[in-house]
This record gives sequence, C-alpha cells and structure tokens, in this order.
Amino acid sequence: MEIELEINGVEQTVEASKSDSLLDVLRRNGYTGAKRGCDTGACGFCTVHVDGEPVKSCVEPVTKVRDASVETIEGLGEQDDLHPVQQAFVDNTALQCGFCIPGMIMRATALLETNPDPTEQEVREALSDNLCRCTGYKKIVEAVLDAAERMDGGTVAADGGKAFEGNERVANSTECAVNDCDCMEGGQ
Amino acid sequence: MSDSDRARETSEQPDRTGVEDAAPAEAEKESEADVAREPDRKPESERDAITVDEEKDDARKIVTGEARYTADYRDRFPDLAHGKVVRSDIAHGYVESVDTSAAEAMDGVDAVITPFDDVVPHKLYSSSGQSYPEPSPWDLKVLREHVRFVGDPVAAVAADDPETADRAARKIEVEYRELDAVFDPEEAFDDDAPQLFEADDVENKQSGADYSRNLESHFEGELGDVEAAFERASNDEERHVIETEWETPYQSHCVPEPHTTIAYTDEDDRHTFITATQVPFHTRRQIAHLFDVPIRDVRVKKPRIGAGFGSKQEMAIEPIAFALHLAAGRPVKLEMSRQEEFTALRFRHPMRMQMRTAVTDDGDIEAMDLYTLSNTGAYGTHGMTVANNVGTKPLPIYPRVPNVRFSGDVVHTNLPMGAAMRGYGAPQGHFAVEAHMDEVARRLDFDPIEFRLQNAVREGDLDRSVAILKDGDRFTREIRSCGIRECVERGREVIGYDDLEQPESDHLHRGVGMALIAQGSGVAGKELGAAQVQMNEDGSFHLQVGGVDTGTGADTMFSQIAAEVLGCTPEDIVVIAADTDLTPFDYGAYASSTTYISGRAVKNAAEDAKERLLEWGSNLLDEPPDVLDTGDGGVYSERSGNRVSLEEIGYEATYGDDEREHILGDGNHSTDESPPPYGAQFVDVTVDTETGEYELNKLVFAADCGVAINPALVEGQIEGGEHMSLEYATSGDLTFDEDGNPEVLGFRQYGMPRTTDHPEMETILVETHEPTGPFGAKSIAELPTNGVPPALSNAIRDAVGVRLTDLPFTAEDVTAALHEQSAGDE
Amino acid sequence: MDIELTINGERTRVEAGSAEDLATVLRQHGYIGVKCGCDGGACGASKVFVDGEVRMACGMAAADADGSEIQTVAALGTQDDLHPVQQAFVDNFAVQCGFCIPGMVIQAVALLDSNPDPTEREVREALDDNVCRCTGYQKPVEAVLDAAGRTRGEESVAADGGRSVDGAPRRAESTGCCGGECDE
Amino acid sequence: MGPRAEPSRPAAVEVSAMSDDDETAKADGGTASQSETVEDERYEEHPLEWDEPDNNDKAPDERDSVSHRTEKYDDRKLVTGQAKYTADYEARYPDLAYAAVVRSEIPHGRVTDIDTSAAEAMDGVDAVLTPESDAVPDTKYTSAGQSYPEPSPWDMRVLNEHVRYIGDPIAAVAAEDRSTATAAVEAIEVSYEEDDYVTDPEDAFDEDAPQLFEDGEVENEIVGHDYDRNRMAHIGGELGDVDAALDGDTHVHETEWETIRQSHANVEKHTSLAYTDEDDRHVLITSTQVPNHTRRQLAHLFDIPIRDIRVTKPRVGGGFGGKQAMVVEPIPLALSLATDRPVLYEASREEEFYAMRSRHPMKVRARTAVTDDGDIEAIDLYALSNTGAYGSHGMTVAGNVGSKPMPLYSKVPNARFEADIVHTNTPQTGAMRGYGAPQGTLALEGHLDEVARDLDLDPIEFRRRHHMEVGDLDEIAGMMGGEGANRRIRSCGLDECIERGKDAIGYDDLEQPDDDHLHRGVGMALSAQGTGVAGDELGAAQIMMNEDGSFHLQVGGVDIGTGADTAFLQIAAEVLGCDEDDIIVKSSDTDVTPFDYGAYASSTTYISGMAVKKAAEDAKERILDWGSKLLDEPVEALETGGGTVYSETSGDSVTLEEIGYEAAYGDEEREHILGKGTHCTEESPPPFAAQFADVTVDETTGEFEVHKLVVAVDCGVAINPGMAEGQIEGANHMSYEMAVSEGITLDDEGRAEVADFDEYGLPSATETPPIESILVETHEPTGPFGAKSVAEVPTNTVPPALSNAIRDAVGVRIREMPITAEKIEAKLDEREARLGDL
Repeated sequence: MEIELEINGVEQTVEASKSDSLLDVLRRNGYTGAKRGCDTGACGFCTVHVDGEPVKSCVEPVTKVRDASVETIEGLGEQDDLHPVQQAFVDNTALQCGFCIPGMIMRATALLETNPDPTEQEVREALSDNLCRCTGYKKIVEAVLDAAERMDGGTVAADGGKAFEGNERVANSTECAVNDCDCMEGGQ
Repeated sequence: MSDSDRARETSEQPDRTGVEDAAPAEAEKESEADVAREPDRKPESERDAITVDEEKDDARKIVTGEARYTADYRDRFPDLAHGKVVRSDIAHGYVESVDTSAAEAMDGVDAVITPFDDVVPHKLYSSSGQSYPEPSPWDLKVLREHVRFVGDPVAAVAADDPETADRAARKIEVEYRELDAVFDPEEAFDDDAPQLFEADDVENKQSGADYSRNLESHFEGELGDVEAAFERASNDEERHVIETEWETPYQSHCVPEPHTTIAYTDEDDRHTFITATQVPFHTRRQIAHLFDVPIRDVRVKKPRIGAGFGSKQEMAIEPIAFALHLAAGRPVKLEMSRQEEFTALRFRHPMRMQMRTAVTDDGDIEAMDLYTLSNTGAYGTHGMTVANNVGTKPLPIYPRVPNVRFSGDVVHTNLPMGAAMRGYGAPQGHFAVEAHMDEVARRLDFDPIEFRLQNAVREGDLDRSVAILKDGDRFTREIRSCGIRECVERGREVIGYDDLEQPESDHLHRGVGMALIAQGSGVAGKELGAAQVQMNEDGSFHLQVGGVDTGTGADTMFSQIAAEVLGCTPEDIVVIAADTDLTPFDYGAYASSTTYISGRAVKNAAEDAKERLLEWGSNLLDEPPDVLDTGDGGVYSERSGNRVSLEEIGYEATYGDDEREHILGDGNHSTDESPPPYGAQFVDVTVDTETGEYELNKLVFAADCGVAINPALVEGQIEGGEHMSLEYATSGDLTFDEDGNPEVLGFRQYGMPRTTDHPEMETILVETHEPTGPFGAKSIAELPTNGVPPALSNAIRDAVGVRLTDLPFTAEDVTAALHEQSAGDE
Repeated sequence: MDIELTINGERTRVEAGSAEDLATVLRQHGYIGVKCGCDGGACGASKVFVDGEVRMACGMAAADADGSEIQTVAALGTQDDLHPVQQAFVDNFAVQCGFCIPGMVIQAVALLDSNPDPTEREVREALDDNVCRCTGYQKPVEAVLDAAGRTRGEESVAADGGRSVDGAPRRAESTGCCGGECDE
Repeated sequence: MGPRAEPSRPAAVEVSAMSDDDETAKADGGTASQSETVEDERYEEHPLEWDEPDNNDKAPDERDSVSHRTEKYDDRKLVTGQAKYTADYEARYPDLAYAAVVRSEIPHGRVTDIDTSAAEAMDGVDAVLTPESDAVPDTKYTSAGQSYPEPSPWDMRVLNEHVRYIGDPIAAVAAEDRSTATAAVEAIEVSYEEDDYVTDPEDAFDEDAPQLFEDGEVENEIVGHDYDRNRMAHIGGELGDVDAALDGDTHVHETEWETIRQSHANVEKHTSLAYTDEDDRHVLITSTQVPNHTRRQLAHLFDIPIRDIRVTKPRVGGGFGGKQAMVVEPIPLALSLATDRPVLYEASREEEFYAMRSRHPMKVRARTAVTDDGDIEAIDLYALSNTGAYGSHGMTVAGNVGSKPMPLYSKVPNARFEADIVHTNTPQTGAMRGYGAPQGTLALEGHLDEVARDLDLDPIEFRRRHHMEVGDLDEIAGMMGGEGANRRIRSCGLDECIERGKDAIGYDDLEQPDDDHLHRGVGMALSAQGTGVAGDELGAAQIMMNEDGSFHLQVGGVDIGTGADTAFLQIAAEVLGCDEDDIIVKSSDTDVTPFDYGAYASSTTYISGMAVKKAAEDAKERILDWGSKLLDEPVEALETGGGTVYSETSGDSVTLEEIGYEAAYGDEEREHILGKGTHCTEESPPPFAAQFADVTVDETTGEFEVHKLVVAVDCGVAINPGMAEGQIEGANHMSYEMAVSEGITLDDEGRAEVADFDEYGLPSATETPPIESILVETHEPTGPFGAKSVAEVPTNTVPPALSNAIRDAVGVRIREMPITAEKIEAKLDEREARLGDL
C-alpha cells in the first residue's frame, strides 16, 4: 500500500506493507539515522518526532502516521551547521559508539521544546527511556543542559536582544527564571 | 563544562603530573636506563596534539545521523537478501530432522541451510577472536546437530526481505532427540552429570580439559609456598587466616548495535564482510580456515560499529551469513534481534570464587589464595583466558605478597555462552579480591585504605603474580609507572571519605567503600599492531592502521598521536582503519590494547615518515636534519628559526624538480610488556535498614592511565565503564527456568541502568608516564569496569556492617544480611 | 510497461519504458556484461543473443524483445569454467581494456556455431562491426581461430568418437585445400 | 641513486672502455661511439655504467615470473562480463542522478542568456547549473592531467560564458534518469552574441585574425605565448649551428607533412561518478589515467582540501591519453555538491567526437643538410600545431614532435626544432598515445626516406649510418629544456629490430604482382619514444604480507586495460619468490594506494614498476630476516623462491606461509611484514621500433592494399611478452588509422562531422591488415629487470612507413595524411602530366 506523509518537511508517498513499522519505512527510504536496537520500543535508538512528539518508531505502525509530519535526525542540522543540541553533544564529547545518539538527540530536542530550561533531574527523567551503553549518561546529561543554555541564547539573538558573553548570560537567565523578573529585556 | 572543570582541577592540583614533583627520591631511582627508554616523555608545555580534548572525528556524523553502521549499507546492495537464524528451543539434544520444504516453497526465499548442507562447513572451530592457534577449544559448528543450549543455531534462511525471512524461519520444523541437561556449574562438575561433549567433539583442547566432567579447562599457579604460609598463620597468634566466598552472575553486553554482518563477493572476487567486529583480522583468518578459502581471498571491513564491549571479539554470526551468501549467490545481511542478543549471543561468565589470605597483626599480607569456578555455558570460547584474568589482573595490585596461589576450573552447562566482556575476568576477580581485602581490614580493625596502601603496588616493584600461570619469568614485569596512591588520595578527598555526614533518620546509614583496581595494556607477548603513513602533497597524511575503533574514539586518538609526531593538527590526518584489504595487520580491539599497541605502531609509522620529512626539510632549508624538528604544520630549525611548511614539503616531494618521493612511513609494534593502568573506585552509599534499600550518592573514579592522549575521551571511557560496573553491582543478571529457557528476552526484563538510575559520577585523571607506551600512555577502557561491585559491597559494609557477596545486590539481599547479622549478634 | 524475458535461462518480468532499449534494461537488471560504447548500434559492445541471433542490445527496443530468450556473455562460462571462446581470448592475450570483449565473444561464439572452421578472413569479417581500440584485432582474430581449433577438436572426439585431431594441422588443411573437394 | 651519485671517471677512460666493450655493444645492436670530443663533463654526468642491483639483470632461465606469458589477472572477469567499469557501479547508488551537458552551438561568442526555467520545471530534474551557479567554480584551470604546476595554460572554465568552439560546455543538468536529463538539456535555451571565428591554424596566426583569448584571460601562461596572434606557446631548441650547415656545401631538402585530427575513440566513454560518502569524503569513481593529478586539480578548482577528495579508478575501457585529463570530472562533482546525491556523467559517443579531446593536427616541415657522402649534417624540424580552442597539453605535445624522433639521429651534429602552437575555434585537443611523436616521426622518417631515394641511397642503410647506438650521449632530447634531458643510451636494439623486421616482411625478395598496373613496395620507418617524462615522474608502492604467505600490493600505478597490474604482480612475484596468484593487487585509489603520476608518457612499467620492485625488496629484507630466525642461518645465505625462503648453503627452506604465521602470531616477537618503495629518476631511456609496411598499389586507380605490417620493438626486457605484443599491435592499429583514415573532419564552422563510430574511420577487423609484432630483447639497466616502455612507440610509425612503401611501389609521395587512393591517383596523374610536359 502507499502511505503519504511528510518527512523532514518534504511530502512523500512511500510504499509500505501493513505490518511495517515507521522505522522499517524510514530506513528503507534512506533515513538510516534512526537505529534499530530492539524492535520492542525498549531502547529508544529509533526515536523520531511525529507531529512534534517523540515516538519510538520501531513500535509505531506506519499506518498510524498517515499524513503525519515526521522529523528525523537528518532534519535537524548538518555537519557544518549543527543544531544546538547536536553541537552540545559534540562539544561535550557526549558520544562514543554513537548508535543511541540519534534517538537521544531527538528525545532531547523534544524535551527542550516543552521545557527549555530543564533541571538535571528533568533531563535524566526525559531521557530515561533512551538507553546508552557507552557513556554512563554523564556527558549526555551535561550536553543537554548545555544545549538548553545555548538555545536560550538563540532566543535572545532572535529577539535582537543584546549579545552577552555566553557564560554570564547563562548565569543571568537561570537566576532570573527563578525570580521571574524581566531583567533580560532591561539589562541589569 | 568538563573542560573547564578539568582546567580548574589542574590548577588547583599542582601535583597532577605528580610523579616527578612528588617523589624526587624515586625519580632518582628511575635509573639511567629508564631515561634512555623514554625519548617521548613530553612536559605538558611541549604537547601539541596529545592530552588535548580533540573532537572525536566522527562526532558530527553521529549527531546528524549520517554515520553508517553495517545495517545502513543495505542500500548499496539492491539484491540484498536478509538472513534469519532458526535456533534450538531445547537445552540439550540432537537434531533428528529438519523439514525445510514449507520454507523453501515460499516466494522470495533465496536459501535455506541446515547442518546437513554441503555449503555449511562441518569443521569444529572456536568463535573467539583471539591470536592463533586460538587459546579456546574448537567446540563449535556453524549450524549444530548436537544442540547444547536454548538458542543454539540449527538452520538459517535468506529471503528477499526481513519479513519473509522471519516467516520462512518459523515454517522450518525441527525434530529433536532430547538429552538430560545440567544448569549448575557445580552439578555439572559431578562425575555423573549429563555430559555436553564427547572426547572427539572438541579439537584444540585447552590445558586441564576433562570433558567427562564437563571441564573445559583447569589451571593453577603458585608463587612461594602458600600452604606453608597458611599453616604458619593458622598456628600463630599474630597472624590471621581469613577466607571469603563470592558469586557473580551472567551479564549482557547490551551492545547498542546488535551483531550485524553483510557478506558478499565483490567484482574483484573478494569475499567481503562489512561487519560489526572488534577483530577484523582474526575474523578473516577464522573465516578462511572454517570455509577453506585462502586468507588472501577474504576481506573484512569494519564500518562504524555500535560498540562491542567484547561481544564482538567473536566471529559470532559471520559464518552463518557467509554460508547463506554462498547458498543464495547474492549479498546477505544478517542482523540479530535484541532477543537473540539476550538469549543466544555472548555474555560475561558467571563465577563462584574463594579468596583466602594470611595477614599479620602489622597488616602485612603474607599469602593470597584465589580459586574460581567459571561457568562458560555451552561452549568454551574465551573460557580459560577469561578465568585466568580473574587472578592475573587484581592479584598484581599486591605484588609484594610473597606467597600467592591462583587456580580455577572452567565448566560447561547447558546455558548460553560466556565470552569476552570488557574487564575480561577482572570484574569478577576484583570483586573477590577487593571486597576480601576490605573485609580483612575491617575484621582486623585496620583502616581499609591504609591497609591496602601498605600492601599495594609501588613504582619499581617487580610483579610476578601477573605471570603466575606461566612458566619462567619472561612475563614478570617491572612496574615503571604507578599512580595508585595519588588515585586514592584524590578520590578520598573528592568523595569526602574523612568527613562523611550521616543522614538524620536513624534507619538511614551512609558509608563509603573503596576498591583498588588494576588492568593490563594488551596481552603481554601476544599482540601486534601495524600502521602506514602516506603524505599528501597538501601537507596532510593518510594514516592506514589496522587498529579498531569500536566507538571509543581510537581513530581520533591515532590521529592525535600521528599529529604529535608529524607536527601537524589531527585534522591533517585522514584515518583509514580496520579493513583487511587496505590497512596493516592488527590483533583487534580487545584486552585494552588499542592505544598501547596500535597507538605505538602509529607512532612508529609517523616517526618513520618524519625521518623523511626532516630529510626534505633539510634539503629545502639547507640545514642538517639533526637541528630540525616538526611542529606547527612545518619543519623548523632549532638553530636558525627558519621553517618550511608541510605543504611546501608535500608539493616539493611530489612535484619537485630534482628528486621526487612519496613520503611514506611504516611501523610495527609488538612487545612483552603490558603495563597496568591503575584506579581507585569510591562509592558513597546510603542504606535504609528498614527496607534494605540502598541509594548510591556518588561514584568517584580516579584513574592512572599514564598520559591520557585525549582526556575527554578517557573520561568517557571511565564513565561508561563505571556504568557497566554499576549494573554488575546493582541490577544485571540473566535468569532461566528449570528447562534452561531464558527469562530475560529484552531490555524490559534486563536491569540496564537508565539515566535516572545513575548517581552523580566524578572522574579524576592522575597522570603518570609509562615509558613503554606511546607518549607515556597506558590503557583505560577496561579498568573502570572492575570497581563498583567491591566498592559498593565495602560501602554497604561501612554503612551497616553487613557483607554482601552475591551480585547483584538487591534490597532483599541487604535485608537478609541484616537479619543474619542481628541473629548473629543475638 | 511489463515485458517478459528469459535471460540466461531465467524467466523474468521486467519494467521497461517504451523508448528504452534492451541494453539499458539488461544493465538495470545487473547484466553489466552488456556494454554501451556508442550512441546506438555502432560499436558492437552490447551484443547479446536474442532467440539465438546476435543483436546489438542497444539498438533494439526492449519492447521488441518481449517474450524472447536472451543470452548475455554471463551465460557462456564462469571464471572458473570458461567457454572455449573465452578461454581462447584469455590464453591469446586478446584482452586489454576488455570493454569490447563481451560483444566480441558473443559474436565469435555465433560465428563458430554457424561456421566451426572459419578462415582468418571469415573471422575478420564476422568481427567487422565490433569496434576494438586496444588490440589492433590481431590477437582477437588469433583467439577466435584458436577457439575454432579447440571446439572442433572437442567435437570431433566427442561427437563421432573419431581420432583426435590436432587443431593446427587441420586448420592449415582446411584453408589450404578446397573444402574436401580435391583429391589430396 | 641517480646518475649524479655515480663516481665520476675521466672521459678518456670511458671512451676506451667503450672500445673494449665493442663486441658487447654490437651484440646489443650498436657500435661504440667513436666520439673523441672534449665533452668530457657531459659524458661524466651520464656514465654508461649503471649501478644496477645484482638481481636486476637476470638471464632468461633465471626468471620465474618476469618475461613469462602470465595470464592477465583480470582477463577471466573481462571475458565473462563480470568486470566493473565506472557506469557499472550505477546499481550501488539507488539515489543516483544522471548528468547531461548543454554545449555551445556556435564556434565563438558570448552567452548572453541561459533560460533554464523550462528545464527546472520538469519533473525529475534535480539541478541545473550555469556559469553563474555557486556550485560551479569560476576558477581558471587546465584539464591536462600533468605534474604541478601544470605545463599547460589555465585557460578553461568548467562552464563557459565565453564559448570558443562548437561543444564548449555552458550548462549542466542532473536528473533522476538519463532521458529526463537529456530532455532537460534540450529545454534549456541559450542566447549568444556571436564573434568572428577562425578554424585554420595558419589563418589564426595572422595578426588580424579573430582573437580567442583577451589579455589577462589566461593564467599560468606558457613560454612564447602571444594571444594577439592566437599563439599559446612557441618553443625551440638548437644544437650546433643549423643555419650554417644548411648554408654550407650540402644537399638541402625540405618537405612538409600534415597529420589528421585523430580521435582516441576509447571504447568506454568518459564516465565519472561523484558522491560524498559516509566519511565525508568527496569520492570520484572515474575512468581516468591520472587519479592523483585529478585529485589535486579538483581540490584546486573547487577549493576543497586535497585530503578530502578520493579518486578511485575502477576498470577503465581504454584511455590512450584521452583520459590523461580531468575532462568530465568537475561536472558530476559540481552537480553532486549541488544536489547532495551521487551523480553519474557518461559522455555520449557524439560528445566523445566533438567535445572531448583529439590528437593535435599538425603541419610539420623537415629540412636536412646532407653531404655528397650521405652524411647528415643538420636536421631542422618546424611544427605548427593546432591546439583547438584550449591549450591543454599544447606545448608539451608539440615539444615531443622534435624531442622523441630526432634523437634517433643523435649523431647528427646540428639539430634544431621549433614549434608554434596556435588556437582555433575547433574542438579541444589533448594528450594522445605517441604524444607528438607520431607527427614528428611522419615528417622525419618520411623526409629521410625521400632524401635517401633522392640521393639514390638505400633508405635502410642510410638510416643505419646515423641511428643511435649504445653509448651515445643524446643531447637532442634535452635541447629544449623542459621535459627532456641529456641521456646516455645504455640499451639499443635498433639494428636487430631492422634485421628481424626486414626478414619478416621479406624485404630482400619481394615478389611483384603479375598484373602490370599493380606495384608492390615496402616502406620502413624507425621510431624512438621515451620511458616516462625524464625527471618528472614519481611512483610509489606498499606491500603487506598476509599470514598465509600471500601479499597485498598497493600501488598508485594506473592500469587502463594494458595489463599494468599484471606486470606489477610479475615484478613483485619475481622479487618475493612467490606465484603471481599469491599477490592481491590494489591500484589507483588515492585513499589507499601511494602516489603515482599516472598512466602516461609510457611510464607505468618503468616508474611504477620500479617502485613496486623496491617495495617488494623492502619486504623481502624482512622476510629474509624472519627466514634467518626460523632456519637459524645468516641472512646472506638465504634467498626467496618457489614460495619459500631457502638456504643456498644448507638447502633447508621455510615456506612463506610459515613465515607469515610466525610473524603474525609467533611467540617471541611479532611483526606485520611491510614494504614500501618510491621511485623517481632523471632517466627516460628510449624504446625503439622498426616498422615495415608491405603494400600493393594499383597505378590506374591509386587504390592500394596493405598486405602486412611488421613492427619490431626493443622495449628492453618485456615483463609479459603476451601483453607487450598486445600493446604493439594495438598501437600499430592506431598508427595505421592515422595513415589511412580521415579522422575527425570539421565543417567550415569547426563543427565535428563525425557523430558515431560508423562515421569515424576506425579500421575494422577486415580493414586492418595482419600485424606481426616482434620483440627484440635488450637489457636496460635503469629499468625494473631491464624493462623499458612499449605502449607508445609503435603508434608513431605506420604513416611514414606506408608513405615510404607507396613511394617504393609507385614512386609518388603522399605527405598529407590520410593516404587515399584519390591522393595517390592525383599524384600519379600529376607525375604523368609532368613527364608528359617533358
């Protein structure tokens, strides 16, 4: 049968059988960034976004994503123009063999969409369905926290706000979020 | 963040590079000969490419999903067939018949193979990816008529798509004649236990084998006179004999990328494997031997690999893929399911160990005696060598103990196969030795740390226990670098050992445990690495190296070592690794050998090329080579300060008028040395005496891996190793029903720690200089897998006074131990 | 559209555009021994057997081959078990870059089928529309003559059980005399 | 290493030593030089004695692999159709896009507008590139695949607004399939502003001719350029005083010759597949002779680091110089970068004829001064070369017109060569097998034949009195500087070539046909080539031993179908003492194999082959060391052979397999046995050929039939005689084409009139006369196991030999190629008219 869906912003019609998972279809069509780790939704390596929500594509029947908008790791950034989350993973050496990383990053971006300023514990909880065997998670959690700071910076720039030295601003923003003041706009 | 942390650490800890500063007296003891051996000792200020957090060369590809692992090559093979394995569903028996007719009749089925087919080799072999002849028995067949555990491969299918392959595999009917099975290693060892192997079922038998008792191997070795020492101790008031027992479970590697292989024959008739392996060259040899094709006709390529941890130090699935390829006449991909990973592939050997020491009132250890009974499961791959490491890795922490004995038995049961796994016996051994030492200290009322430091290894020690199972003293080693004391000191400080605050609740008790750790750097006298360097005209280099990056960042490390020698940046090095047709030989990624052996080969190759660079530099600068050196992307004169860039040299050497040369370098490395890296694991735990539950507050690991070529990658190794060690201590286990059927089928049933299960971790790097390693480096990857079980056992003992001896530790175990304790108290 | 072909003994249905030539279709299905050296029908590199006749596959619409039996060079012999013509090309160093060789071999096989004992001139004529840029045709022609000797040798022994005749003298004989009509 | 490292010795000693050596020299086909001149130093710089390694000079019965007719290692794949050429990799890339190119339809002008809208709107079109596109570099470059900096002007762009011939690329398309790509190209509308054009080189050389290049339009300009007169280069060189000799008391002859625009007609078209792989490497699978040069050129052109590009050469379906150029690679690379998918560009056969490369058409004037005694006092050659719209290989090819054939007569005291290389609005020329030598050889060998006949000398004896011999110091090859260099001749089999050729053609007892109007004649021509570009070559190789005693050989050298890989195997096997099957050769992949300048200038066996030999010797040293350990005998007593290391003293041996396993897995020490070798040299010893053509001419019609071509070649020791013969026959066929075929003819606007093979006069199997190749073995001490080159020298000789044969048969001289019945008939008529006039 044919399924219409949008992958990384491009409308596509793909050939699929009823029993196919979204992962099967993605990988057959060249989106191999999503990895097959268990086929039971237990490892999170295959995490992608479906209509903005993180979904484990290996247990998502492809019939369920008809007309949906799917975003995969390939849709995020490019090697010389990384998404801030990807950049943070690179800068924090938060990867080794890398097999879990696409799913981890998709999960992390979903987290930061809903919670741009998570605590360490919130990061750990958000990622708790995503297994990693190499890193002990330490650098991954650090990377996501780092990304949150970076992306916050992005917002400021988009607003045309005053440029801050990364570190100072970070300090500011976490402090200010607590106090709920609007010093970001008005300066100190 | 970790960068700045480390920077701070460095500045706060001026003695970080401690060896020289800390002990001038010892430095003096480091004789003239040592200085001669260390041409590559570089103070921090002189290092350009090493001890730098160089970005991992594939990091960007990985985060964008562009890195290709084996299964991702599927689209390169339009006529790819997909394999599926049919596995035994009984624990022990013979295959009477295999009915493949229904499967063969299906549309889209390309091949069905059974043990009775000619295309399937009938030879015995070992899947262990080790040196040759393999120190593992040849007791396997590709497809098995005699099945010995639930999961043994019996038949296989190749079909046009994975779904058809699955359906066809299910249509294959296998009839068995069942035999009695045995699941407990001690029972298996009985004379009248069901026997897994007849005498001629095995070739290349290992020492001490006695298959009538299911004994795969037996070994023992002794230094001094252990019995005499215990005899004396048991009759002496001032001496004590303490004996303990320990037990460890199966552990799964949980490799993120399941075992995957694509087998095909290319347009140049080369039998090619794109395969997730740690041992391309061993696999090439093993495939050739097994299928009786010349080694030269086989090509094994390792693409990105989703980690190995030892499970891919095995030719686990390549033969089935190849047989299917030969039968189907087209490329075949065989990709394991997660369930197969948890039931049919490879695991850490479960063991039972006994440890006995004789100690004086002064805290001197006079004798150590360690015995292990290892359950190797249905087959003997890595059986003996893993069990050997139970003793030969941790016992050398105490090299001055005069009387040492170590012995073991490796026994078959009708359960899945034990095999290589990160740590390779050392995690089991460290659990026994380091928890035992803690117990001794506490029983004799020594401070556990002081007791150990009193006996622990020092620079200059002569270590004989590492070679206790070997004849002669060829592998006795001199300890030339040892930062274990600084590891303990700094770890102790960071964990807050000396001022631990107890929780306010009465039922909560906090404790800290420590374990000393040692590993090796490669298999002494059984490693080989080689590399070639080719210079491009733009001043960059192609580095061809057999060494295998399993995701650790080895390729990046190679580029740093080469760059340090050649005076360029790591980005100037294009690494081409682990392809048996293209790269020089390498034993593979195991035994913590990659940096030490392959890295050294890279260094040698780079130095060979550097000689030519200096020669060309000398031509161009008109100065003698001996005043020249490489650096900053050029060759410069130390005398005149003049310089010529590598790019200028590259163009001149390639296109110059007078003479031309392609600047090449090659390098080899083999050695009898295997210097131990050291570590100290600290665990801070709070135990709830009401529920038995415990919570890890913090893990601190201080490591001496010599000079860390890439500190960020080294930290990654440590944190990942601790993760695995944490699992071993707290949650990892496989269980089976009474018929030997696995009960753990996936991640859901297996206790792999998740982000939320992880306590805070802190890593400390203690730099020493190992003169035999490249730029002073030793290994790191395995070291941190050894520490959490003993350190946690010790911490719980510290917190609530009970000793846990069976991994993993559950709340029930704690509660039971507390009950026993209070019963004992009463 | 769908067409049905029997390619090297295997029946297959293939998709082919109406304008698509047979060579393109065969190559798409992995029969890369069919080469394309020109813009259609001028170099002979794409020769195959279509129902036993030599055709340049690039000059033939795939649709016109519907239902026919096709043999490519891949059907003749394997690397370990070469067809005598292939073997003769190898032994006589008649192969350099090799691009024209599949078509040349097909043509030579066709020639020897219809004329097991060709003269050098007949060989040259048979290969006349096979373009070769490496060999000067010298060794390919020698190879075909050699192959003729080999196949004849085999046939005469195998087919009529007669005495084995060495290729070379017979060839000399056959070119020398007028096809057995003379009295010698 | 090089000759300069030789201990020098006084010339006097050397001369007398040569006299002592007279016998040997004769056996080699030469007589010793009697030169008693004072040019001591030059002789010292180039000593006759060569410090040759012991193992390099093996008697035939000592050779285990070398000079055996080893089966070409890829033959079985080739005859079963299993071998993969570039286009055969198509299936590996499911998302492959196909390229097609929009080319200029006018001979000269400016593109004023390119309307791509219709093409871009088409379904399945992935990208349309024009000169304006970002993905298209606007850097100037040369397509010539030569050393660096290229000795060719940087006068090209990938896509052009200023078009200079019908065929200049203007735009490029990538689409889902070939037919869409072609349709898209047709849908692109190009508007031009036309300029005046010129197609004749002599017209182009006029001051007021339309000018192809403005000032400043060309970078890396070449010596003697004068773009106001469309001259891209002028070169020249002189020895002695030619004008004085011509003005002296001698017979002066002057003749003029003309050659065709020949197509390489490589059976596999220019094909190139570009993609970026999972390791971010920009990969080109491409049909090229020069992978390393292409890598460098792409890097410079696209401003990508050299290290990030990988050029890999699969099977190549013939090159002949047409692929010694980065002809098509930039287009698929630009399209691949623009579309982010793999792109395949396969030129059409029509494009091969009008838009790729061809042999430079030339007019060559020869002048000699000869004494009454028949001594040649001076030779003077001048060439006017038509390089077409661009200058790639323009200067270097023209240089070879003089520097390859003239050294044949290195004893002649006064020699001069000059050439002008001129642009016209005609298709591009480039390197082609022979590389200028065919044009020069026609002129020189036709001319000398004419002189001999005119002076009533036997043409063969006349040449014998002057041709090169062992011991000669050749200064002609180097008289123009640049690529050439002075060289000592250390091997020369010319005499034997002539003798055996004469025998084979039946020179001395030619039977005339019975019919009166049929006349049979034999013509002869000599030729010399080089072996690599002297002082401008580099080859390198690596060897890795496997534990089963086999070897991986990685070598940069490029096998374009010649069998070079097999020659490498034989050389390595000879050194390592194993079978060729024990070596797996991997060549020409810039990520894997060491550097090599590529397959051109007849360098592969000599340069890359020597690098292979050195690498094998390096590995052998380690093998003997391990053998010594295992046999417990000193290395000096050991040798490799028969797949073993054996002791010459004890007779004990150990197999390479045992050594392989011991080295990889041994207890005491382990080592991966590796070898590496790199080779460069100032030497370029000439191989020689003597060509004979036997022809019968019908004097009534001018029709002629060539009965037989015989060519005897001295290529030193032929590493593989079967393959060497194949080279000779193939080259002679190409040479024959130059003599009898029109080549690519052009209309008035410079448009190629040939669109496919059936319109191009490539002699077919029936049109090709039997070719007898004779190998004359000499030993060249500077070459691997005595080898020189063979691939080019037999390309040079058929036009003069056939012209001479026709002169011999019917007394008329055809100087303008091709030789046709009409031209002969016209000459015969002309002669008759002249005789009638008398």
